[in-house]
Amino acid sequence: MARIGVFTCWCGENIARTVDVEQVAAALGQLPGVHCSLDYKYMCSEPGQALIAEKIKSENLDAVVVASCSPHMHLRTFRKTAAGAGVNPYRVEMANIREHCSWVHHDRAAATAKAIDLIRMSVAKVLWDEPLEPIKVPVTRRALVVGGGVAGIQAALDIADGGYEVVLVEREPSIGGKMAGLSETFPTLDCSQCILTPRMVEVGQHPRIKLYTYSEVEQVEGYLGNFTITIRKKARYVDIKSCTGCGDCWNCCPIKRNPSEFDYGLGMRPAIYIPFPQAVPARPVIDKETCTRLKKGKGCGLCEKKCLTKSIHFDDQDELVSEKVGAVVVATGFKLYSIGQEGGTDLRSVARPGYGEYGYGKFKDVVTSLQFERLLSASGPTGGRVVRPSDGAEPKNVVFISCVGSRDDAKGLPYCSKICCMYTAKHAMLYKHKVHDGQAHVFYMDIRAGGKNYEEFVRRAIEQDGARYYRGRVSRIYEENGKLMVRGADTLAGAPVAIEADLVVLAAAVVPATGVRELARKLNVGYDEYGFLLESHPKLRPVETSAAGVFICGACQAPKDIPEAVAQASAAASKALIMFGHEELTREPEVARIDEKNCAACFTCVRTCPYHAIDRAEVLTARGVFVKRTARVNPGLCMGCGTCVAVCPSKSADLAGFTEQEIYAEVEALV
Amino acid sequence: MTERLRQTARRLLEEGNVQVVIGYGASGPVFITRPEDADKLEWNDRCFANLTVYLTRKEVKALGKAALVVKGCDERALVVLEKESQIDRAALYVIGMACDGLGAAKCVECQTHVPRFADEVIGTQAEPPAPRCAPEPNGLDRLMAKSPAERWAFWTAEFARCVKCYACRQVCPLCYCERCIADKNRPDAIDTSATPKGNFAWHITRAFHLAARCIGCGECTRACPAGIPLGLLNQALAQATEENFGYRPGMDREAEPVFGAWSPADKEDFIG
Amino acid sequence: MSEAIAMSFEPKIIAYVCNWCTYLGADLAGTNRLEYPPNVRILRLPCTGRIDFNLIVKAFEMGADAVLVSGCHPGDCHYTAGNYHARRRWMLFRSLLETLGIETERVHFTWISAAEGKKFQQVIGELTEKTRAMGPYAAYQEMCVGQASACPEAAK
Amino acid sequence: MELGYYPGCALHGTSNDYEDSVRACLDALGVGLKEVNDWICCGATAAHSINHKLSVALPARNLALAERDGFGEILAPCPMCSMELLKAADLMQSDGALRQEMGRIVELPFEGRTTVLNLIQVFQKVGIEKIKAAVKRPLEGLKAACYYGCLLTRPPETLRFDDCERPSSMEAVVAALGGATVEWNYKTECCGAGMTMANEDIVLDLSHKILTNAAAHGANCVVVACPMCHVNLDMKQADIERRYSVRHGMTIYYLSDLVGRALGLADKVLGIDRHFVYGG
Repeated sequence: MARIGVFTCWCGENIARTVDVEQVAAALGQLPGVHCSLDYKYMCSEPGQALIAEKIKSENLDAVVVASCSPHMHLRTFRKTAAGAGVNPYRVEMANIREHCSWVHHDRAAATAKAIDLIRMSVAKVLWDEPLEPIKVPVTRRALVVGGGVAGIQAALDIADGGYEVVLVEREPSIGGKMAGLSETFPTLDCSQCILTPRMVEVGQHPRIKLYTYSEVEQVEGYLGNFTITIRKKARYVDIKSCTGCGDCWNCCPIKRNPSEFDYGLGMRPAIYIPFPQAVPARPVIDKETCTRLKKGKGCGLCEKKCLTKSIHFDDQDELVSEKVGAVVVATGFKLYSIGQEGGTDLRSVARPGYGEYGYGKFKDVVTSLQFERLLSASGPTGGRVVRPSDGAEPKNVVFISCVGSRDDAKGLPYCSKICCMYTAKHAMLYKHKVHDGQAHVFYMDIRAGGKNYEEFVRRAIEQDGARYYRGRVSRIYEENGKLMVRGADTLAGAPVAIEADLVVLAAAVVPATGVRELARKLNVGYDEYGFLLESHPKLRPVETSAAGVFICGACQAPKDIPEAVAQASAAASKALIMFGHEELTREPEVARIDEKNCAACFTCVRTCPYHAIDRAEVLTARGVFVKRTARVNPGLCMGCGTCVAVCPSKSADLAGFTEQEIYAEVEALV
Repeated sequence: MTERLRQTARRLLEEGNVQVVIGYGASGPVFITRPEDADKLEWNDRCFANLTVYLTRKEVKALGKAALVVKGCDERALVVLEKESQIDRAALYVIGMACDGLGAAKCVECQTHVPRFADEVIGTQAEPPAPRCAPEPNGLDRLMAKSPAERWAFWTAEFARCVKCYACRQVCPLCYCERCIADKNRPDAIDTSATPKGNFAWHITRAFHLAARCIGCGECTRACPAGIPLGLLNQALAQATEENFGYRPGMDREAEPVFGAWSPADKEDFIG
Repeated sequence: MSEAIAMSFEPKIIAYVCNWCTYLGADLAGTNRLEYPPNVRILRLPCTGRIDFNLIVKAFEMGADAVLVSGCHPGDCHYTAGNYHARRRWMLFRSLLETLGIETERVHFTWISAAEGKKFQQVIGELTEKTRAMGPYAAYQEMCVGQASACPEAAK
Repeated sequence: MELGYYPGCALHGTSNDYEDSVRACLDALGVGLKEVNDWICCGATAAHSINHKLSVALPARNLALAERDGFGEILAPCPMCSMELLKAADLMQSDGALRQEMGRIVELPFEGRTTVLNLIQVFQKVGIEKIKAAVKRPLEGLKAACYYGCLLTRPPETLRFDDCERPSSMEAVVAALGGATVEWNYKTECCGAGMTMANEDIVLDLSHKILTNAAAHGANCVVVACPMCHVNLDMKQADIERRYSVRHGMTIYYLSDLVGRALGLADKVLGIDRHFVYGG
């Protein structure tokens, strides 16, 4: 016979005013299984909890029902109390006779009757409640960071400096990301590489950071605290261990004129190359698309002959390696929206018209903002001289167009890319610093300069460096006698503007990096219609995701500038460090389970589970002989929604804490 | 056709590609394990039964690799069973029978006279298949033409005759659970006694467990000793499934099953 | 049925709600002291995805005159997709109920978020009044007390 | 193939040369045109700038008439007409109430069964390959600047035709005729259209820019598929030349003119001889 204690709370007057608590307590006392039933002014108060604890001991209770407020308010409280007094916390139920009863009804009789019903339901449930133990999940105190841009670098260094190992995976041959290619950074104009490269070197030399460049995440298995990551090391054709980065190979390579990825096609590189001088690792890679030897399978091989350390291997193959980690930080960053006709196709199911009228890709002297960064950069293809890509002449009139793709639901994307206003002001400023007799023209929709010293920065561009700002859009750009005719509107002057420009810079929208959707699916992280990763709460859990143990930072979550990306990276790192502060993690035991004996293995639950927490498995005998197939829940992944239970025809799936038996008992208490 | 069927069966067994041929005999299904017994196979107007039901039975599985005689209509069950990973299609030899209709009502509207996924099809379909009986006026339309109250009265009367023999369950190729929820009494989700209450609970459950799965072979109706037109419930659900999801179970091997998936565009005009 | 009975009749309503949206919506109704009829009995489940059709049948067997099923709005599910899966099941389940002649207006589906205390109050108020007007679900309740035809003597 | 035919006011007035040209060359391609019986004005600019309901009702009636006459497709050679017709059709498709109301106003039902085509789309229906095959006199020496103006491709969500900023469908047709085309910058600029009555200066200025840019890119003629564009570039060309004291001497063809010529039809039949700038 169960020994249930029912504790009805007055909540001062809150409940007692409309519910006759004595009558309730008396009525409940009559129920079979209820060993003692009493009421008290404030159950959640110290003496209230003491009373419960004392009764548990003196009456030797094995289950507790507290009739008071919402379980969202105090279930934890009372579970702790009960546990302290020796009752399994999951054999504690609450009947919500305040929010759901005394506060919403005035008729005392009716409210009292309802209260009794609600408590009877809880008693019926607690009768069946199984004692549960929190699930203990061991933690591999090791983190994977995906993406070696400034955010990934920050996160990796923070975690490594926190004393734990980090596996950093970067798709490109070198870490550094977009920031490595920037000239100077707003609003301070300090040189991007000067502040980034030391951090890159730190990563390269850090004893606790294992760096995989030119590699991608192939597969993710496991769950919170216990991920197994398969990493694809793409064939580099250079052994970066023995290679000294002397440069003989790329200096002797005859295939010199390939558009450089790092310079966004403005500069050239050999078939064997390092992306940029400060690359980490400072080791070359062979581009198999352009290398004669790799294309033909014979011939050339000059670099191989030249290489003193014999580090070049044309027979190199992709390699799969496996790493065990406990937490994952995603920092895959962004790319620029493709401005041409293909416009939004990579962003939305509905193709968007794009901005063909700007002639990007058609006119050499219409460039993107990132290309312009390379023109400004001292380490860029022009050594920092601003010139026209078409003829190398110094442009005297440069037009900057902001919001190309941003804030344009008709042709581009509805959201604001956030960084363009600032870097466009920076561009205008740096251009003026380099071409004193030049004139910068900026077409904008609004100037969004929220941030420390940001507004002041933009004013400087306008007032000191004389950039001309036109509030309006550009309708079309076309070539006319060697110039770019930029036709637009100045809505403040209420007049059309036509500018004969030498160079046009398009501030293209920020969109998530290629392939982020695939990665998100592997990690079971949500993403929005544009591919930006979803945080689990926009205010309170900004770097967590729906997948436990996976954190996000930087522009993969939304467009951000460097300071924000770095701050968020440290936040994500600290979340990982918090996890690593424990030997093992405890999770709520209210998760699903499968009665494997009766599972018909139709695997509807496998297809249904929102967390991919159910696997196809086999039942084997002790000696490993195959008995039958079955679905099997991974308690580390299960979040306890119970959707599997509803879709299971034989009800072989059940949910601890809300079992079929417990729920039916509640309903059947309502006779 | 019968002769060719027997030849095929004999061949398969002799070559040893299969250990058992499941087909129609003079009276009910036969499980041929020896070539010499191949002549026990029949193909005639009485081959109603949907033999796919036997594939998921332990005893049958125990016989080894099977060759199965199916009609185009039964074959849809194979597709569903495959989707629900109940059968390994590769480990099964399907002998398809081109069928002009067996004179049953369902044969008149039949759109799958010739099996589409069989390893081997015997016979060809007469063009056009000769209907051997008038299409019976659609029972479902007649039912739905009634008022809800009348429908309720209809089913109460029908279910009153149910004795819970579960023939509807046993004969259904898609009712393959190891342990049926109806046989569970903790919790007692479905009152096991053959009371009106228990009968309603059972038939609602049976029908809905087949929602977006039933291939409409009609065996449940045929098998019911009390003559309850159980198939109507499945038809109604099949109709709703096609209207809302354009999904017809067992027709398309690639199509994603309705349950276990969802779309933000799913209609919800009934949700307040 | 006559006004008199309509007034004397108190509908019995069973509500299956998800823990994260509708249950909290009901809590908010309480916190804001939004009064509604005391006829509803709320069962807390983690997610609408957990709510099985057998529970709805069971509710009627227990003498419910109406059943409410409610959870998070599409896109807001605490478990990302439970409510979407539920929505599909309900859609087809309703057509089954219609075929059986079960009074579908007694099964009410709705989305109520944690912020919609007001909506919770309205839904309960309206459902209670609607059910009161429809009267007790006599058809189902009478059917439930019926005896097995297999053994007629049991009727005695 | 037989199509419904909605001439619109222009083709029965100032631009009857366009109608001759369209009828002649489509006839040569075996496309019969059956005029929508009892058609009325599409409303053009006037209606939608003063009265929205009227601007829907006028095209609505024409669409309803076309449906009544059982036309699956109708050709409206004037882009203004086809745009107004398409716009009205879209509005009524998306707004049931409006459709009802229009039904009452024009006293004819509308079900949206008729699709509206512009001239280029009709050529595409005939098939570029088929046209290519039918060519008798390839247009050697022709260097055409294909001019689309504002309305052939805009507004894109209504027209759903070609690329609204960088169209190329006319070029495809001209190429099939053995003619060359030039890449230029004023393809989709405005010629001033109706302003030709209200404010001639604007028209002269805009049209002058268009002709200049075409010439600058080496065109020896401009091809249009719009009566209004033709009026402004052809009829007004003399005024333009006078005003800017330049010599354009740019022949302005309707697309149908070129197709007709290539098929071997005489300028007289196509009404080309009635153009103001006519080199012969």
